[in-house]
Amino acid sequence: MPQRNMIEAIRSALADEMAADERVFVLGEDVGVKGGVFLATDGLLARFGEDRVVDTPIAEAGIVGVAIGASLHGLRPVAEIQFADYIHPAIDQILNEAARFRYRSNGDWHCPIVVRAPFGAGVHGALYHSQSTEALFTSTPGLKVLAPSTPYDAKGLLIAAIRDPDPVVFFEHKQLYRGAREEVPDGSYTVPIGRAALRRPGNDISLFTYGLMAHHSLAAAEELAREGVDVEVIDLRTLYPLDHAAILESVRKTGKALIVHEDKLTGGLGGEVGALIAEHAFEYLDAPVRRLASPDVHAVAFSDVLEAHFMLNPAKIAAAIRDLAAY
Amino acid sequence: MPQRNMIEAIRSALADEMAADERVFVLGEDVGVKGGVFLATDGLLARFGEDRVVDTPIAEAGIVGVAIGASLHGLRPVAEIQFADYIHPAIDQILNEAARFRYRSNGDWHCPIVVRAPFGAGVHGALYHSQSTEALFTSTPGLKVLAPSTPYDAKGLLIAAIRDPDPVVFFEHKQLYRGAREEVPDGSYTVPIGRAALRRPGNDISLFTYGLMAHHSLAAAEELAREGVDVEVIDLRTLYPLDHAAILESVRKTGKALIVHEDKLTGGLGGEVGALIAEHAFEYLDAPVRRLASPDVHAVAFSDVLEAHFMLNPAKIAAAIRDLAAY
Amino acid sequence: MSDAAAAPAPHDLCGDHAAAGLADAQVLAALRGMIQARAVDDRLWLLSRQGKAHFVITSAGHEATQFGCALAVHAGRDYVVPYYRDMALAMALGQTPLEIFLHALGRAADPSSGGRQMFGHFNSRALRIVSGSSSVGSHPLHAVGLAWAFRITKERGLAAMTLFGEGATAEGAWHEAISFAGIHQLPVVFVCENNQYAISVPQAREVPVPDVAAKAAGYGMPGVIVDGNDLFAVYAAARQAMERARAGGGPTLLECKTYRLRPHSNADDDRKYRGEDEVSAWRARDPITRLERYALAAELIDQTGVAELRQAVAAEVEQAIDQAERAPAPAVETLFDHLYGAGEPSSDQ
Amino acid sequence: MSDAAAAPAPHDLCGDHAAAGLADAQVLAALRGMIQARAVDDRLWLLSRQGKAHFVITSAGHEATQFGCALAVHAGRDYVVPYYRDMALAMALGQTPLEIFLHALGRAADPSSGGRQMFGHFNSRALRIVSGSSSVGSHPLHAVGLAWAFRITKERGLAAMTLFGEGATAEGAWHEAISFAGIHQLPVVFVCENNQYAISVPQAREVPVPDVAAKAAGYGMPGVIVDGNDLFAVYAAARQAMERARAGGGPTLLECKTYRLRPHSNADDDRKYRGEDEVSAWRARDPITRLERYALAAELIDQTGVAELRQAVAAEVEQAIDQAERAPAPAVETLFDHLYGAGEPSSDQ
Ligand SMILES: Cc1ncc(C[n+]2csc(CCOP(=O)(O)OP(=O)(O)O)c2C)c(N)n1
Ligand SMILES: Cc1ncc(C[n+]2csc(CCOP(=O)(O)OP(=O)(O)O)c2C)c(N)n1
Ligand SMILES: [Mg+2]
Ligand SMILES: [Mg+2]
Repeated sequence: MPQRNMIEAIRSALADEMAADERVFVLGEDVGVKGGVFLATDGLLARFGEDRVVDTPIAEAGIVGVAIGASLHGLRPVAEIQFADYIHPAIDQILNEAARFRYRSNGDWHCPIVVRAPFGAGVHGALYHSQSTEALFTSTPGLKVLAPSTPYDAKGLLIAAIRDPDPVVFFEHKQLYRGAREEVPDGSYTVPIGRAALRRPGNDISLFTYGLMAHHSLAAAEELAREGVDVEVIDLRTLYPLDHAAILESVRKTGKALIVHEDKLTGGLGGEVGALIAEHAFEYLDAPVRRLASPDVHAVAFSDVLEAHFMLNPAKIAAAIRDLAAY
Repeated sequence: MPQRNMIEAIRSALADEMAADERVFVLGEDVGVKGGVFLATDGLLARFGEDRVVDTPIAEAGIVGVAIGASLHGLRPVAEIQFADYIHPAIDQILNEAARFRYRSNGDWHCPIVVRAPFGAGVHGALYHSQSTEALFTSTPGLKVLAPSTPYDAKGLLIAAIRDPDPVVFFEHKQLYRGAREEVPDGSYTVPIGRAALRRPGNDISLFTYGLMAHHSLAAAEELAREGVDVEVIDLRTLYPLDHAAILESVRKTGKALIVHEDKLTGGLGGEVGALIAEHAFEYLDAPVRRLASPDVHAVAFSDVLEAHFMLNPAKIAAAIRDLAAY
Repeated sequence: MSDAAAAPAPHDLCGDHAAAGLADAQVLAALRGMIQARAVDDRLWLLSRQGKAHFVITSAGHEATQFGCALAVHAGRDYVVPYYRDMALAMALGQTPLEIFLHALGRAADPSSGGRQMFGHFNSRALRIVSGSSSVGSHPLHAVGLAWAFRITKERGLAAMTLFGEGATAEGAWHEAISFAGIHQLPVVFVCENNQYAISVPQAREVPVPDVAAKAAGYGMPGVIVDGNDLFAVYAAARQAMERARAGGGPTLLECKTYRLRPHSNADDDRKYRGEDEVSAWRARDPITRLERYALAAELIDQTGVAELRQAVAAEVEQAIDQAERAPAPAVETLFDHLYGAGEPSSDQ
Repeated sequence: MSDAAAAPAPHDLCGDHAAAGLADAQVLAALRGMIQARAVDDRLWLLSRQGKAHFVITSAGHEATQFGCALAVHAGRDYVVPYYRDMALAMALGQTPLEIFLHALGRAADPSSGGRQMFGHFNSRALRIVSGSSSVGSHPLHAVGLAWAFRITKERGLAAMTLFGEGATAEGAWHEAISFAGIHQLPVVFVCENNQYAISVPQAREVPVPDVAAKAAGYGMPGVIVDGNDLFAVYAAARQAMERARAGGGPTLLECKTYRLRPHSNADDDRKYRGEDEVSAWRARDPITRLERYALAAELIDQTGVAELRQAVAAEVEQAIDQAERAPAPAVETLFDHLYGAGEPSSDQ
């Protein structure tokens, strides 16, 4: 089976779905001739032509709004927002329009669109090319929010998102694009939306995470294993709606929960996960529900020194696990 | 002392600050001749003139962006977004611009703006005149987010917001505008930003809430008092940054926490508050941290019947308290 | 057409209906439809005063604009992406008084939203009237996206029409929509119902130019101005624009100069921002009166015919209200319907 | 000026500097400044290849536009709201090579952001250069807001200039900014540095009209086109616009037609979207070469003088790099500085 890194997996998902289904098309800034600033759409223009690989003006509300309109006629648009930091001008179209079309028309219309957005820090992107903006989207019914951490999941979840009858916001961590390759099949397959992935079973602590932090968390878990702490690592993958069953089942087993994300602490997804656990697995808890996240500052700064200080890493995660294990 | 309802209190805050400080001005759709769709700015045009009471085009990013620009020259703009449902087009200006100016310029510039927005349901506003959109703003450092529940607080917090050196988003619940009057002094005074208000001391359960739900929660607490359950009601008032000390101190006393808000359950502010408690007051908890919120649907529907089914009310809150008390 | 806009004759329509391309029967049907729309509008205000309709937003005064545009649409084939002001348009396209009242009263059978949206959010998949939010200026993008879809599906001979107030042209999303349509010369007709106010804000404070149509110059498409209270002028311009769009000739910005004869909504008091003089000057140019006089003068109908028509309409409207009032409210369980497509996870517990 | 834009002479500037209102010394200073800006630009690319500068974004090719505009600004009095492309502008207004390198290397002494922002976010409160985000099109609103502030404070004789690419004119926020300025005829000069690409996307896919200046018609202000590689043409037009703005005559949209001579940034490979032919045709119109030839022809300087000047600049630049490289990084604790104003609650624990 072919080995692919995440950007190749995404490109392969797009190409396979576009080949299999003429309703699928991509649009966004620089997605055509250039093939996307991260090359996610490289080669698609030559293969599928200008009507289905659309270089748009710099207008994020426009990109999503046009995608919505096309989806009403039965198409399956995949919009690229160049960086998650620039998704803000499109928020009205995503939250007030796409997410509500089905509900407000009592089922007459629906918006099967996907909005892809590279997110995350650690690539010298500073304040405006590093943001984790997922928390802006994880409180709106009608929407689904995904954040894969592996090439296999990226392809399978993206295909599931394209086929999904409802709008999906799809966050791709930039640091993972050129990360490790793994086996990613040619041709279409799906990974189910709404299900977390058990990345490492364990009995002592449940660690919930997603994106780049899934990797750092696994590394930390291995380190802790050597110290005799058996950490269960759960990659949430779908950030909205959350996989409540997977979260609660794990905590009921281990009795301890740590949530790790790259987004800022306050207002990040960890609040929802933590509150969920504190409400529905309370009787099983034998320690405080801990969160480890980036500090409450405006994404990462440019200076190497500040960036390193800002970012979570396996060592910081290991320290948090150690601390919780010692409770 | 004069009695004022909330809209009068807000009008009085604006008029007093504009009279006292020539740098203060208001801008927004229909704020001039009409005096605002809720009459918050009624009379200001006649008193302060067109330069300081600005009827803007329908352009929310524009309203906030112009406010930001003016604030850089030392002015103190108070922008009105006609409904919180329409704040989305301005999100980029609020989160990516206003909130980051100070940080990104290493202290060279700052944005002392206030963005006022009427929010909340129960006035037949349906999907697009009822939303609680505060959760979109409670994860961005640099910003402050307020939601007063009383006329006195509304005036004092609004004046504090205008004088604050940083951007403040100020949510006003529409159902409270014409609610009960209370004593609200003429002239300027401030209520401190960042401090929750103890509305009702109690020993059995801590109830955290804000906005309209502060009133419904107090009504429920009175009902429960008659049943022998002593509920402490804390009105958060400042939603970001949260008053951690007040929250934790109360839970450490009562051992039980219920968070009540009108916003949807998932992704609402209750997650952050719940997680905070589960992390920092865990040892004191003798029951699950409970949240009571609107259901995870797209704000309230128009039909009276659906609206009534959707809305929280004192009876639903009382039931949740009763349930938690019985744990 | 631009002459007409410059100095609209208060009582006469420009040209004749045959020249505009309308048959006698179409004129009479339009007259009946416009009278019906106004009657429905009038009754909605009454329902509001009775506390039965929580929200009313008017199309009174805009009927010629909306019927003229609707007549240029191949209903059920062309897409229409309207705004809250477009009740008369929805009726011209096929919504009945009963359907309008079911919507206004939030009944289960409301075809626009099943009782979910406030009045003014007209929707019908069958008629290809696209559901809108209340957010001003957010919807023209959907018309543009539909037009892009036609390009992909290679469907020819259909177009999308989207309507909005002059106030909406200040929104960023409006700009992004019309700009995209101009770049790709898409089959979209942008109709501005310029009633000179955005709630209380007069045009000079909303728009930097005297004619909204002047904006077209920056978007690579023609800008056309018509007297929006003249059914024939609107129809001729809208038909030309739609035909051009369907034929692959690209988009048009069509500005219909008109006036809202009632307050913005039942929550508005328009005396605060416009004088009775101004309103009565425009009442004298009421598009329905003008069409009625024309029909009489052209002997398409006589006074008795008009009286009968008005009576018949009034009876229909009363019956529709009656039926709507008796219609059941949505069941509470429906609050959770249609959050997601079938078989998909839902976040409600 | 529009003739010049239609067919820019590759080697000659239009008119002479005296006619444009520039003294000999100003021309020489501009020449020196432009050479210096280009030298800094060149060295940044080298630093990037050496792995020392993580991000480089170029102003190469835009120097005449940026110096011409800067010369029309009363630095420290008028506000300038630039974008990431405006390094030469920042230098023309007073930022030194050392300050530029401190910014590029993210050092503590970076005057633009203290090492927080990526390169390209030029800022100086003293020079009234306003800090920007990277979000295309979001900043012209701040210039408009500043101009509104002048109205309130009743300060006369100052203006705000904001600069952006032609791609930015597609953003909704851009539209809302220029629209507001047009409605109120505010003292703002909108400068479009039209380099014909938004990263890889050619103008025809970004903008619905051949000239960005044509958009001005919809905003109630003049649209002016100049050859952006001609310092004198840019300066004359920018000065006229700024003077008009300062005198209360309202805003202008000034389009400077130019070309970026390097890839968009060090992350871009421009060979994918534009041919070497096109690039070399524009290299032949390099604004610095053109100004240099003019200065030689006008005998403001001789070949030896130019050689000396280039040498002096090169030495300065090397020294600035040296100094910047030795400058300390920000202390890690500063990560938490300036989240909120003094004495205010902060949400970090
Ligand atoms: C995004 C947004 N901002 C503000 C409003 C509030 N609002 C509703 S209608 C209206 C005026 C619209 O004026 P115009 O576009 O001219 O249409 P008209 O009502 O005059 O037909 C405003 C400001 C809204 N619905 N949406
Ligand atoms: C809101 C937003 N969307 C997308 C981007 C990514 N981006 C950075 S520069 C650029 C092209 C800008 O083109 P133009 O405005 O013509 O300026 P130029 O770079 O050509 O000078 C894009 C798309 C961004 N920075 N901000
Ligand atoms: Mg209007
Ligand atoms: Mg460009």
